[in-house]
Amino acid sequence: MADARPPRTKPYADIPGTIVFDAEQARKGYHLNQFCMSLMQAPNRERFKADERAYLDEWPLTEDQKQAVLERDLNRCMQLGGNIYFLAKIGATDGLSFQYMAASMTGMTQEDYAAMMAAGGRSPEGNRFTGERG
Amino acid sequence: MADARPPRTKPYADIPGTIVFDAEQARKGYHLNQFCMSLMQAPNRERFKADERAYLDEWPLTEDQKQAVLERDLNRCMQLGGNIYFLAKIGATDGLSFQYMAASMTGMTQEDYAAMMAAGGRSPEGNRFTGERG
Amino acid sequence: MARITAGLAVSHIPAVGAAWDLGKTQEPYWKPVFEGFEWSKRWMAANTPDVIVLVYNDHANAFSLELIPTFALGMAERFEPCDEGWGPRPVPAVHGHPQLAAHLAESLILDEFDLTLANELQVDHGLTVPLTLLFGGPAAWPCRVIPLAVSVVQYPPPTGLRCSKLGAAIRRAVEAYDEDLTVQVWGTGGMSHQLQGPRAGLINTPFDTAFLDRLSTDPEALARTPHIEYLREAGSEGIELVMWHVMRGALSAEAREVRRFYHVPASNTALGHIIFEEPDGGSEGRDTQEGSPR
Amino acid sequence: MARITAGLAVSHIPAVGAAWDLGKTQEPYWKPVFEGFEWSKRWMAANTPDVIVLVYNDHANAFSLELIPTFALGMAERFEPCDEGWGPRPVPAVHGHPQLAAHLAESLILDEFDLTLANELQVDHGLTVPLTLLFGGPAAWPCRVIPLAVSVVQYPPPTGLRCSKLGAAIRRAVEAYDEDLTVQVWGTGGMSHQLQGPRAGLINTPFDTAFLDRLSTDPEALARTPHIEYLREAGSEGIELVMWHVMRGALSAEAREVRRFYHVPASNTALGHIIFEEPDGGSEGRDTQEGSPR
Ligand SMILES: [Fe+3]
Ligand SMILES: [Fe+3]
Repeated sequence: MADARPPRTKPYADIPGTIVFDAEQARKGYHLNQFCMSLMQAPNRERFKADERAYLDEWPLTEDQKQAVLERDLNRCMQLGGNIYFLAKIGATDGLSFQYMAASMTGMTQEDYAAMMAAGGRSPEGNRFTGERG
Repeated sequence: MADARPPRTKPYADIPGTIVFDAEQARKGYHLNQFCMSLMQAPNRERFKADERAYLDEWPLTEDQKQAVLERDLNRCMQLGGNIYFLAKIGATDGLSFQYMAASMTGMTQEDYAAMMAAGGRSPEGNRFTGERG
Repeated sequence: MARITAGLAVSHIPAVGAAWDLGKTQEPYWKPVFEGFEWSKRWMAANTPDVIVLVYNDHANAFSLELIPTFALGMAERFEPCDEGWGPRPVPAVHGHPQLAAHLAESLILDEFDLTLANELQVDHGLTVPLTLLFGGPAAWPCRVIPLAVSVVQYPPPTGLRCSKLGAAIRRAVEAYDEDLTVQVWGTGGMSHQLQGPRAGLINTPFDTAFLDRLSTDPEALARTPHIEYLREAGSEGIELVMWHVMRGALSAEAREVRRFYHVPASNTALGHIIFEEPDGGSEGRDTQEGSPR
Repeated sequence: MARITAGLAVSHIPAVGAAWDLGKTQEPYWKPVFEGFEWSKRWMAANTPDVIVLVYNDHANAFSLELIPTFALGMAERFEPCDEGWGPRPVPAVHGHPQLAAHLAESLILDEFDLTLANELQVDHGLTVPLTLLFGGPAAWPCRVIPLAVSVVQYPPPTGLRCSKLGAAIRRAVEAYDEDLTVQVWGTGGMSHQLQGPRAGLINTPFDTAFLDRLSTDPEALARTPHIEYLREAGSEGIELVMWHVMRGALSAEAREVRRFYHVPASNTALGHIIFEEPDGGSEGRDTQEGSPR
């Protein structure tokens, strides 16, 4: 019933390359994020590493969410309701730095991403509105 | 350091026979109330019933608090920071009705208390201010 | 657009729930209580909304002292009844309305209410006893319910005025929701009662009566009642009455009282109940059968 | 009576905490960051208050999505650092001030702020990194700290204006506390950064600079900045800047900026820092040694 309603217009929908973690996303991603939170405990990390699929199957996630986790596709995880602070627990489990994860979402190599940050970061110019770079 | 400060005057200090569960009481009674909350779980109720003193000793309560619980002195428990909704879990563990507990705090028999309630309850007349009945 | 069609308030006495659950409604002690809700149950059947925003408080069941939210909004799809120490009440699970709840959360936070969002929440007698009194014992509750838990166990609860403002903000949020839903707001708890100490058993019928009268005719001034007056006059647990102001604050100036019921004794508490209808909202889709409420 | 003597704001970048913990402060990448706090550390040593009300946010460490409080006030005697997945930071536990916290809780709730009271709370880098930057690595933190956790992970956070009003209410509450205590309010988080998606790495120095300028000279208007502007200009995580308004709102109109520091790069974030002193408060008990801050 409730889901038949068309999505509301969000004022932040036109920010490029950005998914705002609002109540709608939080609802979609509730179990995905709680799964990530479970990785704060060492025994859970071990079980996840031993058999990722089996551990994921213990959670009421959609198949798309499970695939996105298995593929470490953080952008897809966020589309499906994940939040970056929660998703970062997967990277921590993998022993990866946050910079690696950040780079992976931008499609840059970690080296290029690090160089961009060292040079002052990504400019807001051309990055404020979807399509402003034509 | 913080405890050297004299207690603030509370506007509700002059209500007879009443302890308002404010932040100061909540701080005093934090572990006492959390102990009560633990009795929501059946295994904890069993352990408490098997050896009350031993179970109480697992909690960072003052000796006064432990004695008040052992004696089922609910008024004293409240003076020491207990809140009635939490303390009621002790009565539930004992298999007692809430009416029994309420009567026990008033010093009335359960029969007399029940009769008072059936007759319309305790009147506010003479029960608004400490000492108003002279 | 969604709209608020009615509001009601009702005490949420646990013994009343137990009396229902144990089939004691015809016993002399309980009979007048349940008879007092016969009219209201017919009214509810004829005016069942799509969603109830149900304002209640938890009684050391879902919330311990670890984290005490002043206002916690239930965001989930489903809320199970708590085990309060004697097993969960044998009543249906409560189905929420996550999409309206998400809208309320966003609106209310941007409207300067500092909500706590509860994505997991078990509900105690504070929420389920009112449902029993108004709906009886159906296999499933006939509408969605969004729980709104108010902190009243630890002093201070939010002020009556704050509660009334929250009600008004809920109304604004509901009216901005772009789906055609009917919504009721319920306030629960009270009336006069004290469950603790040598003064336990306090009942103040004149206070309760005046509260009901003024809730009907003078709600803005009534919402300014200071906490000390509830504590002194209505007993330490009578302060639950602040939750009724959320309901009243959600109604328009045109809402009118259509039902009132007051009964003593009910366990340790004075049982109070009142229904307000909005002039437009309540009339749509009303059952017009003989004998049913206007 | 208690009084607010100063306020400061500082980003709470986790990598800065890690750099300190791993002894990397002299490495070329981190040296300018820690040098930027040398003046501030001397100022802090000379102006250590009795209590800091430290406004920060948790990052999916102490709070999951189960219960999301907009404002959670730390009531406890002691707050341990969280294990954020790599073991807890090797820093001292934080000692609270339960009595002042209780007073703040009562005052703020009666003043219509819908707090969540946290009697158990572990604190993450959002709270501990600012302490490291301002105090270095002592065996025990030199003053009490009352954590005030703000919801900024799920949209919407409280508005900047609401945060500013909360700061003003904290000031009123502190000034009504009848013990002679000096209190600072710290705002943390920000400045521009985005940690997610193809736009990760966004840094907007002109926005940050203007924010620092206006925080100093035009804070009331700045507090009205809508959320969309933070999201678009300062990145999705830049919205943490709303927490700085709590600090600024707690200061008087006479407070003046005494220190500012801004540095890029620091991990994925623009590091910003500013200190305001109250004209009267800050001067008492000040160390007047040569070389120490005015
Ligand atoms: Fe209640
Ligand atoms: Fe942060």
